[in-house]
Amino acid sequence: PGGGFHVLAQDSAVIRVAGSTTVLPIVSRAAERFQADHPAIKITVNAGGSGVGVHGAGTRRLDIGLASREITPKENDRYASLHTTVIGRDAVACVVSSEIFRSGVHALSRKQIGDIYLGKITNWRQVGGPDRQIIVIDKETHRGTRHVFMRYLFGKSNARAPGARLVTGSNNEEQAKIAQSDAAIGLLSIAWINDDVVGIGIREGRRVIKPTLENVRSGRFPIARNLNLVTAGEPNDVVGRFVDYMLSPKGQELVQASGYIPIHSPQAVSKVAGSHSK
Amino acid sequence: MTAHAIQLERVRLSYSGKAVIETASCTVRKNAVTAVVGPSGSGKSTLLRTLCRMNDRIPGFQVEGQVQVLGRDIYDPGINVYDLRKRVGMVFQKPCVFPKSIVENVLFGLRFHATINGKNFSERAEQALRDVFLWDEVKDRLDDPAHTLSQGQQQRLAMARTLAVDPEILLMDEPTSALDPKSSRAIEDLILSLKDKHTIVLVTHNVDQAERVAEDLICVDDKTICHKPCHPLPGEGTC
Amino acid sequence: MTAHAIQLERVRLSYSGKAVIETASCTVRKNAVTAVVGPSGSGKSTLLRTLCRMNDRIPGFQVEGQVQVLGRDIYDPGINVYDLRKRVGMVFQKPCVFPKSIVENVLFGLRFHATINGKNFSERAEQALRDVFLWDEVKDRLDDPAHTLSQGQQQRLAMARTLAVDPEILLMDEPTSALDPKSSRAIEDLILSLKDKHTIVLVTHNVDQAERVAEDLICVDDKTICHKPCHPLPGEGTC
Amino acid sequence: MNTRSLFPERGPAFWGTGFTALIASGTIFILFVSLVIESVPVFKTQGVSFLWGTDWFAGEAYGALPMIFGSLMVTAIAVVLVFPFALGSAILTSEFLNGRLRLMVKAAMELLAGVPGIIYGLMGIALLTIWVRDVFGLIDGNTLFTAGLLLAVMVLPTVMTLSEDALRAVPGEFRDTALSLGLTRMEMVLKVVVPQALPGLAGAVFLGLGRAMGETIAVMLVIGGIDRIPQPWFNLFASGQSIPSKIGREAAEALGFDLQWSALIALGLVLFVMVMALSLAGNLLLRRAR
Amino acid sequence: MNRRLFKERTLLIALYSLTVFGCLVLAVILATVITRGGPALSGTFLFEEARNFGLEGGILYQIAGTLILMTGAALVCLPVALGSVLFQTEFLHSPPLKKIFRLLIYSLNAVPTIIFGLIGYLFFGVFLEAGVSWVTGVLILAVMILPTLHVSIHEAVESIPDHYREAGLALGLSPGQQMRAVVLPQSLHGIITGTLLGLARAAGETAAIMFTATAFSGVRLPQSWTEPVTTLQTHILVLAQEAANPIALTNAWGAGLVLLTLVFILITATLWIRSGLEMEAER
Ligand SMILES: Nc1ncnc2c1ncn2[C@@H]1O[C@H](COP(=O)(O)OP(=O)(O)OP(=O)(O)O)[C@@H](O)[C@H]1O
Ligand SMILES: Nc1ncnc2c1ncn2[C@@H]1O[C@H](COP(=O)(O)OP(=O)(O)OP(=O)(O)O)[C@@H](O)[C@H]1O
Ligand SMILES: [Mg+2]
Ligand SMILES: [Mg+2]
Repeated sequence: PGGGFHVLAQDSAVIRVAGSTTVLPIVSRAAERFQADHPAIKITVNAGGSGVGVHGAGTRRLDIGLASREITPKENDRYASLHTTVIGRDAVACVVSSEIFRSGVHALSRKQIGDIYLGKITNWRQVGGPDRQIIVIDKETHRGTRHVFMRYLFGKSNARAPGARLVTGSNNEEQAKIAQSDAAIGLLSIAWINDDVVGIGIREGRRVIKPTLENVRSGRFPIARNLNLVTAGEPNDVVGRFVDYMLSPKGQELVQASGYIPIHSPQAVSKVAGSHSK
Repeated sequence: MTAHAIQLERVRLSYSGKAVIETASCTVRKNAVTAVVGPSGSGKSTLLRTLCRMNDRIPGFQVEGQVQVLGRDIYDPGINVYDLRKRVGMVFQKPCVFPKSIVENVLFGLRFHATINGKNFSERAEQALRDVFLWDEVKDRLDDPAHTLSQGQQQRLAMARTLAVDPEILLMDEPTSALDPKSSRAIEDLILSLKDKHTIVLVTHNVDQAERVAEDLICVDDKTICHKPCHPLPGEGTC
Repeated sequence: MTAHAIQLERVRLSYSGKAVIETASCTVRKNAVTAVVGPSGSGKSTLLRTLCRMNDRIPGFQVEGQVQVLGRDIYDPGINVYDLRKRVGMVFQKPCVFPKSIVENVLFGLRFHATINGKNFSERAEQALRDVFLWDEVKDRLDDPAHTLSQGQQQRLAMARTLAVDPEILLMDEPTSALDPKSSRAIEDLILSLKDKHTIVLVTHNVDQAERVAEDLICVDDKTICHKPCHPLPGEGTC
Repeated sequence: MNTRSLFPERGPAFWGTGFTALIASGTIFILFVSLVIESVPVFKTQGVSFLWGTDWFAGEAYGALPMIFGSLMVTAIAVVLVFPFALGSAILTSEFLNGRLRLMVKAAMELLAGVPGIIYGLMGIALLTIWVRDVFGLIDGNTLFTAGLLLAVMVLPTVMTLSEDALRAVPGEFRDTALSLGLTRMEMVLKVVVPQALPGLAGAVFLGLGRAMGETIAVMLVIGGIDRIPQPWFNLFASGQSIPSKIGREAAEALGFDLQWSALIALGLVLFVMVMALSLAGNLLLRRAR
Repeated sequence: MNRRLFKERTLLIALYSLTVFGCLVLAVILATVITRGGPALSGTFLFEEARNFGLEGGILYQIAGTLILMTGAALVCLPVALGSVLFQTEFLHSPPLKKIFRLLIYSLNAVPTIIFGLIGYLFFGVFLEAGVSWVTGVLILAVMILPTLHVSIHEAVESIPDHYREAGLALGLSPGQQMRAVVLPQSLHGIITGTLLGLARAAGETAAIMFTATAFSGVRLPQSWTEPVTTLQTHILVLAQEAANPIALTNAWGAGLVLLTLVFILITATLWIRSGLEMEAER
């Protein structure tokens, strides 16, 4: 479809970007820097969600879509020409309220987390914590964070979680609700982990894998995903230049500064991890 | 002193500082009918409402001087105004019936005052309706909504409602101005029949009517109040 | 035929089917003053408003029969009603001035009709105010708000506003009922001074006034209209 | 006669204003038509079970009942909470306060009415959920009750102002008559003024209800967001979902595509029908009050 | 008798406490927004562009965007509302047509704001392919505030005393002249207050414009019809939802304080105009 008000990015200096809120802070900052270097180019960045990014790029209503999940087969069928560029990685940790962590729950197995989300385990006592009801926090079904998390737990990105008590949308909402509670469990991008909202390890046999940047970079931490820029076809012209900028050391620095894992590391990882434990 | 039901001394009534009546004095005899006459806008209604403190609600209204009713200064802070209004009933020019049944309208005020039982209530209602000569007209439809009555009947119903509370003084503001001559006459007869037991003050524009029913005449004009001889010739006697 | 300014033939005026005037006929002479009298509620205002189609806006109002004004049937679909109202001016019982200055009020209608320039406007305003004997009273305060004028002055201002448009027929609904005797007389004089140039129809409750100013008398009563001899004795002559 | 009585005068003013009126009614018409057309697919695939289904999972099933239930529940809670406050302050303002104080209360209410929903939302997350949790000893404060409470605060000014208007519309004669019979002021208000104003008061509440039902952002942030009917159904302190909150959460994702979009629009249609029924009832009552 | 007086007094105290509580809500809101957002306020905050995901800079273009959408909506809506009110009161005499028209407006008033966003996106964004742009936002908000404006203007026009209208008619004014000379001047206060209230309502709306008219960053003043703007409402929402840093949250409250101030100015102006006119009417 086309015509009407549609303006191609190639013949104007406006790049329209929207989509996943996880990728939004990175791209919003990068766009600022990029525009400072290229005053003639204008980049508008908006939220919306991964779906908005994919559909927007597919219908060419957007020049770049942001997606924190993979493109589904259905979407690939509908828009034949979708092209993705990975600009960074994000790990999704299972997080708990700090009270729970302090009471000794430092790690859970995949089975345990799964049972909690299925509603089979309902009290922290059952996994070695205090005698307190578990407040299970789920995410909106279309969130990329949830897709990877559920794929890890149940092998299916759109698995149900009948044990959930609350459903949140954005990372902040989730973070705030876990921090306000003293018995909550949830799933969160590791960029949002702090003292009130603690990421717990995943127990695999006798091994515990903590949600640290090293573990994510090395591929040991099992729940991770790519942060994608989606374009209709190969990015070229101005759009291509911006995508290249994202992949350049300057762009990757911003990925890291926003709390995510760069594809091409500009700095030592340990320093990054340190900069994010407040 | 107590031979007078009402005694005004150097009274000034004003709305937001603008005087309607300046330093006026007068008295109303007990168990008599007193008519208040005067041109439109002279302050007759204001005067009447002052006597049962109905003007309390109006912002800016002010009373100065002494207003003695039934032997007490009613603007004294210690007075119980609700008790006063029970003893000094007022019937307004435009009959105002509540959207309830006829009998409930009659009993409306009574229910708040009396401590009598259910049977007595219906007796009191019947008595009040008989007093205003309405009983025969409505006895078969006591539970009909009151607004199905004619204007004249509504006016009498309003009186019955006030009489049921058994006030000592009855104030009436142009009780017949909305009525046809026949109904007017019925109300005049009613007033005459009530004067043995009650002190009655009525405002009227109709000089003939004043002559027919009133023993005393109070004339309100030009910001003053004065007594006039009873049964004056029409048009005679300037205040 | 055209000697009459207004000619009604078998006219019936009704609100929602209820007739106010049934099959009435009458005529009004040119350049004369005609008074319309009749009891309250008989339809005088209705009749007057019919003559400049002011009742068009009232839902349910209906005119049957022929209403000829200035030689044309004004209820003909082809008529330009705005032009008609310009030629047949009406002044209402209650003076209605707009919240503007005095001079703007006078020019209110004129501004929309005339194609004259600014200087002429003020001349026309002066002339209209002189016509109603208001010029001397207001010439120093032409830019004051009109509502600072007294009732009588406002009434004359409303007339000046209508006269400024220079209508051929002037309809006035009880122009003096809200006024004191002195202002009334001023307006009566005004009417007499206008009758050379205009046809005037005025409603009045005051029989003396009708006698003083009117040459013809139209009496509206009991759903009919009839002419009465000029200068009848008060109370005489049943329709 | 006929055409003349419909549009008697046809000048430029007629055509100008007629054109704008056409734009206005055309816009409204388009709005409703697209609302209906866009929701057809979901009714086609799911039938009326859309209304009765209790399971909503994007891409799999669309059952609106939890959202409908949540909307009704939250609105009911809001009304029960708002009624005493709105009525109380309306009675005080119209019957007992003098000019100046009255103006101040009214001004406060008008200001309150203008506070943007997003600010209520911020306050909801920062204060209300924690407060509700601690006061009622819950394990979590994101509940239907919290949303109802927040809505009550949001519609308080609307309901209060309209109630006050309804009370003041009762003619003074009724008050005079009641007082002259020796009633106290409070007896007069409760026995005469309030019964007289009852249709108006009900109308005020109904209009407030309509506002409450449509609120999106503030509710979305405190209701818990789970598409489930609480167990047992009258458990106010459970999380839930309202229609606007559901639309607000999924609209961006569904934007114009698939059955999910149609299902969201259909939710909107259901919400509109509910609000319309309420405000029609409210207007009817208000008009009867006059 | 004493019991009755006691009851009266108790109830009165209860009423006072209910009312005070209601007004306290306003105080709590003000206090919260001021204490949380106050620290963010400064000259740079009001006059600089937002940078670094709301952490640095200010909210200049957010304020500008909110103002653009508000005034745009008012400018689009006012003529339509005014025109349709005038058509309804001056020309539409047939009772059934009148009734239908009123029903339409009332039903528009009952549409929850989120639906404006959905249908607005569908119509302007998809059907007209206008995409996410400030024009779309202006049009959506204009439709949204149409009933507010229509109802208050209608009330003002209906309450013009009949004698003013008749005085105009009797001078032979045509409907157009009548509107200019009598109807508009006499209902001016209703037109102004209605518009201000509509503006306040538009300023408070978030859901409907979030994905149809605004972008989060990278926009300043729109240079063409198809560009988005950024607004206070959506800025607050995105920061509140996505900002990991507490400073950004303080900035969100700061933006909330500015938005609240903007709305309060509008409402105070409305109250002021209304009370001024009431005083004039009493004279
Ligand atoms: N609430 C009020 N505020 C200010 N002035 C008032 C108020 N009520 C009445 N007045 C003024 O007080 C004066 C006396 O009014 P009042 O109603 O007592 O006259 P009245 O003698 O009963 O006249 P009428 O025979 O027409 O009923 C009038 O000039 C009136 O305008
Ligand atoms: N808009 C209307 N709708 C229905 N009936 C009306 C309307 N206007 C007037 N009437 C009725 O028509 C009759 C004549 O009214 P009109 O105003 O013409 O009387 P009038 O002679 O001018 O009386 P007055 O001397 O009191 O002004 C009255 O019975 C009145 O009730
Ligand atoms: Mg009186
Ligand atoms: Mg008349």
